[in-house]
Amino acid sequence: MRRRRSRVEGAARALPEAVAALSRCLPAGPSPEIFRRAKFDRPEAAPVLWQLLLRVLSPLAANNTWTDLAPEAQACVVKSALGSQGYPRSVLLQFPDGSSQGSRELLLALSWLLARGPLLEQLLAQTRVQLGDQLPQWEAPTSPGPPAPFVEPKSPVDLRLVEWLMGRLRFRWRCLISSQQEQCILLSKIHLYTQGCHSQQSLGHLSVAETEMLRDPESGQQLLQALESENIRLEAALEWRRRELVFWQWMDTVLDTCSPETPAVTSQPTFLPEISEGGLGELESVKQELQALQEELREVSEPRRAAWEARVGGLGQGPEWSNSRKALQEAVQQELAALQGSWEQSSTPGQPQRPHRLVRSKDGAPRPQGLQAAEVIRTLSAKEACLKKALHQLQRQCQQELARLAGALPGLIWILPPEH
Amino acid sequence: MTQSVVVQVGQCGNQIGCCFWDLALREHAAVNQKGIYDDAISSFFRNVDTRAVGDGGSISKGRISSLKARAVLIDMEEGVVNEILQGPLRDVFDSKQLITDISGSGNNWAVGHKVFGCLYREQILEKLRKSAEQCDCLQCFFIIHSMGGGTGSGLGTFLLKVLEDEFPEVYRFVTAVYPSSEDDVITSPYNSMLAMKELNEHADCVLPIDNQSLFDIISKIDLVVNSGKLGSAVKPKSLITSNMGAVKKHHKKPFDAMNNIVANLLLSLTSSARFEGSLNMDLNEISMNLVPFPKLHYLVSSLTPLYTLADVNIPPRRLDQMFSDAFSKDHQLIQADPRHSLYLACALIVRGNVQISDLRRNIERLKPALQFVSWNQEGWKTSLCSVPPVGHSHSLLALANNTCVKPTFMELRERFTRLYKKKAHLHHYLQVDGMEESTFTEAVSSLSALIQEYSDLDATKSLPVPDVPRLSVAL
Amino acid sequence: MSIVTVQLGQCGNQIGFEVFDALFRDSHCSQGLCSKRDNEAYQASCRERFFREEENGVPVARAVLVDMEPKVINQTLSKAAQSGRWNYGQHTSFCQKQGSGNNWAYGYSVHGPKHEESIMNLIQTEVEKCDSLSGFFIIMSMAGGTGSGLGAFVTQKLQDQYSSSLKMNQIIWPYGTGEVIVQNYNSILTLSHLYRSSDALLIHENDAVHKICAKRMNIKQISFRDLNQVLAHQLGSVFQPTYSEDSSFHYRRNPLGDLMEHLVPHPEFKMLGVRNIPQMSAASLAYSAFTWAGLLKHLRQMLISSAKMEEGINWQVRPPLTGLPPIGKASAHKEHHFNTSLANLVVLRGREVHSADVEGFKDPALYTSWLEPVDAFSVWKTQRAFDKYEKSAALVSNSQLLVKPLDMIVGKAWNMFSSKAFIHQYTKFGMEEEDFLDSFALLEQVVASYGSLGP
Amino acid sequence: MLGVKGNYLLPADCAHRLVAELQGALDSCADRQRQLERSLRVSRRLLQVWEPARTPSPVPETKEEDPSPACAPSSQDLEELELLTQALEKAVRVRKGVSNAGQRDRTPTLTSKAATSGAAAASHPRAPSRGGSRVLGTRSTKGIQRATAPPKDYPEHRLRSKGDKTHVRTQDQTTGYGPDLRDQQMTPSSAHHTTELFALKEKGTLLQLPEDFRKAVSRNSCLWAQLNSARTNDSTDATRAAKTQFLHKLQMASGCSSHRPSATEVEAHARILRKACMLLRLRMQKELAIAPTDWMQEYRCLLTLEGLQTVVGQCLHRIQVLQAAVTEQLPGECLAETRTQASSVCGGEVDSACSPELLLYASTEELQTLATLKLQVALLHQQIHLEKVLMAELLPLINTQDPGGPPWLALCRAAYSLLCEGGERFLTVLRDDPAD
Repeated sequence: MRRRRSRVEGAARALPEAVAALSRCLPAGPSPEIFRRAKFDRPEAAPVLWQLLLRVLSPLAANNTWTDLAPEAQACVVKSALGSQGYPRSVLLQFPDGSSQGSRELLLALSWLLARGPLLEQLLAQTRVQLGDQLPQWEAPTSPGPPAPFVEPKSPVDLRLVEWLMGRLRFRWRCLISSQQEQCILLSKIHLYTQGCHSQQSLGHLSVAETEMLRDPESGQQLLQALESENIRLEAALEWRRRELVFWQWMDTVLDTCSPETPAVTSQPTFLPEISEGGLGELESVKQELQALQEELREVSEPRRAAWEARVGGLGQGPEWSNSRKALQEAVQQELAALQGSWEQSSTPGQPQRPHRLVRSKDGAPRPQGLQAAEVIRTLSAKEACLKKALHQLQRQCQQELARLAGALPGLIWILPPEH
Repeated sequence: MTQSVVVQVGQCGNQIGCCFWDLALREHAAVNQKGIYDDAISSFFRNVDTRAVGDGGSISKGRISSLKARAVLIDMEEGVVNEILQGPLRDVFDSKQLITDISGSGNNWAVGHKVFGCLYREQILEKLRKSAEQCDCLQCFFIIHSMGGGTGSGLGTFLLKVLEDEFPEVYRFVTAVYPSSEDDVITSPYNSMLAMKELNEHADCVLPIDNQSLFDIISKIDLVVNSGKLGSAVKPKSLITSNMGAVKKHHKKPFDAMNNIVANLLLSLTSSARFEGSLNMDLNEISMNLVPFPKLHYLVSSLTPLYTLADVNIPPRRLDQMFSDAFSKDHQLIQADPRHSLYLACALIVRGNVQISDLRRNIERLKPALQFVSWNQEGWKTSLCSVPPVGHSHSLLALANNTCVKPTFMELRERFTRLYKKKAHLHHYLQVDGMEESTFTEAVSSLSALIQEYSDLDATKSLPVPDVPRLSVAL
Repeated sequence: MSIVTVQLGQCGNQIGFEVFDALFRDSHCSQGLCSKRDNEAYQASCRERFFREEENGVPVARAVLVDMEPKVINQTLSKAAQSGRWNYGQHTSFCQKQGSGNNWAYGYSVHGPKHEESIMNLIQTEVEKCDSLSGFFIIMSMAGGTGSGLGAFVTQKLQDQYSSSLKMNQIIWPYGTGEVIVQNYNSILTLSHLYRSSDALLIHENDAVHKICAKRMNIKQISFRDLNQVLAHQLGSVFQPTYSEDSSFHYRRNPLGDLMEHLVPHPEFKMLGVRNIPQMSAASLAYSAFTWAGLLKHLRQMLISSAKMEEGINWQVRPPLTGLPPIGKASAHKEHHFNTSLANLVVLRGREVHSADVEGFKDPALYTSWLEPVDAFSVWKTQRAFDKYEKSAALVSNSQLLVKPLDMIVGKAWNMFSSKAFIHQYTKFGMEEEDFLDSFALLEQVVASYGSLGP
Repeated sequence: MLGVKGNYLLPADCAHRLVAELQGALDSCADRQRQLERSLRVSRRLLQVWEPARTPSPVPETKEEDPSPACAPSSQDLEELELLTQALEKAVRVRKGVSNAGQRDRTPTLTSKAATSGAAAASHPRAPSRGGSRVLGTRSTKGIQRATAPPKDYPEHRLRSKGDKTHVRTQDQTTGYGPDLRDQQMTPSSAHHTTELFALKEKGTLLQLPEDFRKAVSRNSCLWAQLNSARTNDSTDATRAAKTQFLHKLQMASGCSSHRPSATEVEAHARILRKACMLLRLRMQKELAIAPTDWMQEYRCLLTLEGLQTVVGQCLHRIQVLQAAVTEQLPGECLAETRTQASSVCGGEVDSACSPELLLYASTEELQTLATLKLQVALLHQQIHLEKVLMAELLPLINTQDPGGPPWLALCRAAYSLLCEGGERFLTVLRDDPAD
């Protein structure tokens, strides 16, 4: 009796429970009631959902000042982020910034994001409590981020100022390298001195966060708290997994309640995010590089092919011969396929894309499973060499261009700094 | 620390050398009170355990056992060398360092250069090599000889070529004593002329010394001392000419005092390389700073003060006097007046309690009165060695690359020409194997070329300093 | 972060000793006029930077001593040992028997390659003793052969081997007259090479320091030691700890990096001059009192009038008025030689440092037209007094201060070069006239570039 | 004194772009530097003497006689607290996210920390103003400690006790101003209680992680593992179908049947293709470096080069398709293939949720090399980017400027330095004066 009742209640409560699990898992997740109201497009649900979407779409920005943004600005960020991800519904994107309408559309957008990929896992991973030490994941930006509030300089800019700034940047690079080297020395010392302290056999020693936790009880408490709350979110995520089917079924009904959009509205590209100049420009520059590479390849392989044909022409065509040729062709095919695979996958072997915990391996001790630094160093060295070469190529190109211009002028002697 | 080997050739060379070793021993004894063999002593002396058999007795560290001079003594007569070996310095040398003959060169450069040169080449070389091997880092050969005689000028300059071939890295500093006009050797103009060509070509630096100048200096000192002008203030043995009497027989002779001046010159020259100071000067810095063109390597030297006063805390005026004297005609070791000629370069080697500000002050004070070549208007090389000469509180050695050396050469050429026109005594030379008339003419043109170089420089003296256009940067 | 000092040649070694001694004495001086805790932090920061701890408890200078002849090194080592306060490391010196003979080419082309391995090994050993290496001080003179030639060589090698570490050459600019006859050759060769391999050239002019000794320190008979002590004081006043930018609770970690980033980012402008104030003998100091306003007013005028010390400052020099056409004014400026700055750093130490007003240094008229004062001026402070001075200020300036001396040296060397005098001494060791020409060209460019900073 | 001025003034838009680019780069480096410095402070402090107890010395702190107004206690405290905050920045960030979820606290400062740390907060005697707290801390801490729930039994477990000697006293642990007050600048000599001090170097191996922490960690990794396995098997087919259906329906309902690649997708593609280009070039260089010794090798070499050519062709085709799709010249279907590929990329790092893998290093040097290389690569990317920007801005200027004049020369010299020498060195232009 009791069991049956619970089953009935369970069926009725399945949706709220699923939504509750989702809420617990999401940062600043709203109550299930908000979802329900959103289905009916109630305005009071909108602000919460705008905020939620903001956090979901730019989880890292949550730490910055973005949370302090005015509602209009929040909406703007959300819209542009959704747009750049290719969200198809334009209704949402057309809401005036800061309006409280469209909670249903917001719900749809959130669901779209959830359905599309492992959003929850990503969010969890991004905010995961880091207990171990890692290699810094810093990427020097290759484009100036959000346009900085740049004030027009009072006077016109002398090119020497550009040189000055460039020089400054070079010094900063070098300071970064020095600091990082120091960090490595200190890390390595901490690892060495705490050898054998870690309960986990494979790790062996403590990380900075763990050591700091021991040194300072207060930070230890914080860390523990953080871990515990992450565990709660993880549990929620798992529960969501178990229950989400009901949510999708419900979302179907939500979708049914809204009217289909008219094509007239959709096709105009204003809110389809403009494919950034950056992206297209980058594409174009890659294209040029590839074309150059193709040309080079053609130049080296054509004469080789000719020479090969000439040489092979006289050789017999026995079955052994053709078998070996076939074997070679297959081997090369496989190798190239592997090569292609290496860039299609987001992570290549030997190149840590996700955080790897740094572990100092003990001399002579059996090596625990993991990526070997030497392997990563090899990959990185190759990459570094390649980048250096690319840079030098660009510099040479400039040099030729300048030499061409300078050569045309009589009466001047250009004294270049000596070659390295 | 580097070492130097003194090669003393001929009567004059050996007499000067003898004075030098005597003074060097006294100097090091005064500085090195503890009797420990150190780097400074090692520059001129080996420390030898006399009990050890053979050559293996060199001791590089520890107490001084028995000091041996890093020297090679060469004379084609036995007289002077034998005297040394019987004198108080006998322990400083051993027979392995000596090369003597009994016949003498007969005041003939050709005999010394060609005959004995060939005859003793291997033997000399062997001794030189031996002395070089005993050095940690051999930096310089000091060759001392006269220009007028046969052995010194002939064999001495022959040696230069040998050293150049055998030890190309080692500097060759020649102390050459030029004959005075009343020289008693009739052939001295020939000898000097022939020797000059060798010095031109194979020496790194030549310190020309003129007997007449030395004599004048001695006379003047005697005059001052005897007239009692300095009164009781003169400290005994503080004269630069004082001597413990290494060669007793010549004690009263003026030569002795004269040789002492030359010996002091060498000690001062090397002082900054041997002892500590706030501004060191190694021997290789001398030619680097003072020889702007390879052949212009004749350095006119002057030593001051020639005496010192009992009062050790010299007031600045006294100190400044020392600097002034160094540029006066009377203190030069050759008959020359640098103040009225053109300086190519000048070095001031200061010893004793003198600071950089004293040096600066005096350079500023003296400079306006001196003429420098256009491309080296401020050409001073300075050094401060903290160890003064024995008995002095301070001293100064000035080395000048100055066109004032030219008259000495011109007079030499004149005396040579007078003799050569008459072909006097020429046959003594031409009968030696390898000697031809062209040897003489080549020597003359070598000297003339040198004189011409000085003349060319002299000619720029009165001209305004040319403003050489510099590289022009477009932006 | 630590700095490894490389002392080269007689001059470099003598100065190096005085610098370490000055740093150590100052940081252990009880007259710091600050709290015990602050003093300890100051000491710790100085230590990390310039000294390392040795087993027996005596701090060891992070230094490598290099000379081509043994006398000076022996003397320096024993002086440090006798001080009882600090010492040089056990195996940190390298010397040979025979010096470079004032010949740049000998130092650069003979001694350099021959002893590269030994010297670089010593340096590496010292570097490995730093948890964190900021960079190198290379102390050398320009006049001689070892400091200049070998110094240029070693700097080049440091650049190759430690490209990300910073290199600051402390250069002793010879007296205008009379140290070494070929000093102008050696100097242009040194400067042009360092311009390629070093990050900054901190220049000390012997003539200027000499005058300071005579006029400000009232020393009658000035010795090299006196000069070196003034120099060490200047260096100390810049590189002793100062508070970091964002807080006065931490001392600046990487002063070398901060300084360079502010003063020498442009490759054509690497010459730095130091001025400091007050400078006086201990005897006069007892009867003197200073105000920040007074000190800074003097320091500023020293800067704009190119004065080398606080005596004989030309108070007529004024910054050019902006907005006024230069005509008419130009002649007046020429007369007084207004010194245009590229960038300046002022270091203030002592009592009430927070009240010091540095607005005078933020006048745009002081700087070249293409840099704003906000980029071109920075200030470091600490309330900890330095070396007996209750209040003191130092100025590190990248300005036209050094153009004149540089122009002189280039001119004199060019003059000598046109007559080919002494060239044979250099070609002997594999240098060519082309090498001289390259050096001349580079330095003429530097002179021109600095010249074009002015209004 | 010099006739010509060596200046070149940039056109406004060019100046704007160059300065903005460089400023951006400078700022990002500065950010990174600050970040590094913070973690360095933490590490350095760990390696210094641990001062478990700081019972006040009978002598008044000299610090308090500090004449500096800047050393006012409150700001001093704030500074130290700030440090603490920074020390565990990441953890705090997460926690803040979580706590914000509950809309409980807003201020990311110590107060929020204290508020959320439950029992620990109550026992936290640190107050913003130090004068008062000191008295409190010194006299009555023990009482407070006992009165409130101590934060588990932490300190007891800090050091694995090896007899009483190494046992660290616990009561004073949270006294007054905590151990972190004296951070990196503390010198050992300044410490009062040498018996209670220890350095990581000596006793680091005796440290022990507290039990509850270990539990939380193991629970955490267990949950992550579950989450991962749940995803890889994926949820039930029904769920997947439901999701797909939802997406499809949404797309249909939006009235937009064709798919234009989004900006993110284009960027992702560009990134992949750039990487491809680099890898292909590397492969080609490797192949060209081989000197074939027999026909097999020769043939293999040839095949590889031709194969590479084909692959490059494919990449180029992909670019064309993308470009066309962006400008809507192609129907959406043609993009189907590229879409699937891209979604795996721009959909995020699928594997990122896995438990952290280990990266094993053997020595300090190896770690340094590794980190430096990593940084070097990042910096090279930045440098190449800047090089391209500079090329794009400066080269056209040089080509259009009237050659020979002072501005042109100034431009050329600066451009040479920036473009050909990375801004490190410069060239000299001499006048070839016929008068010489």
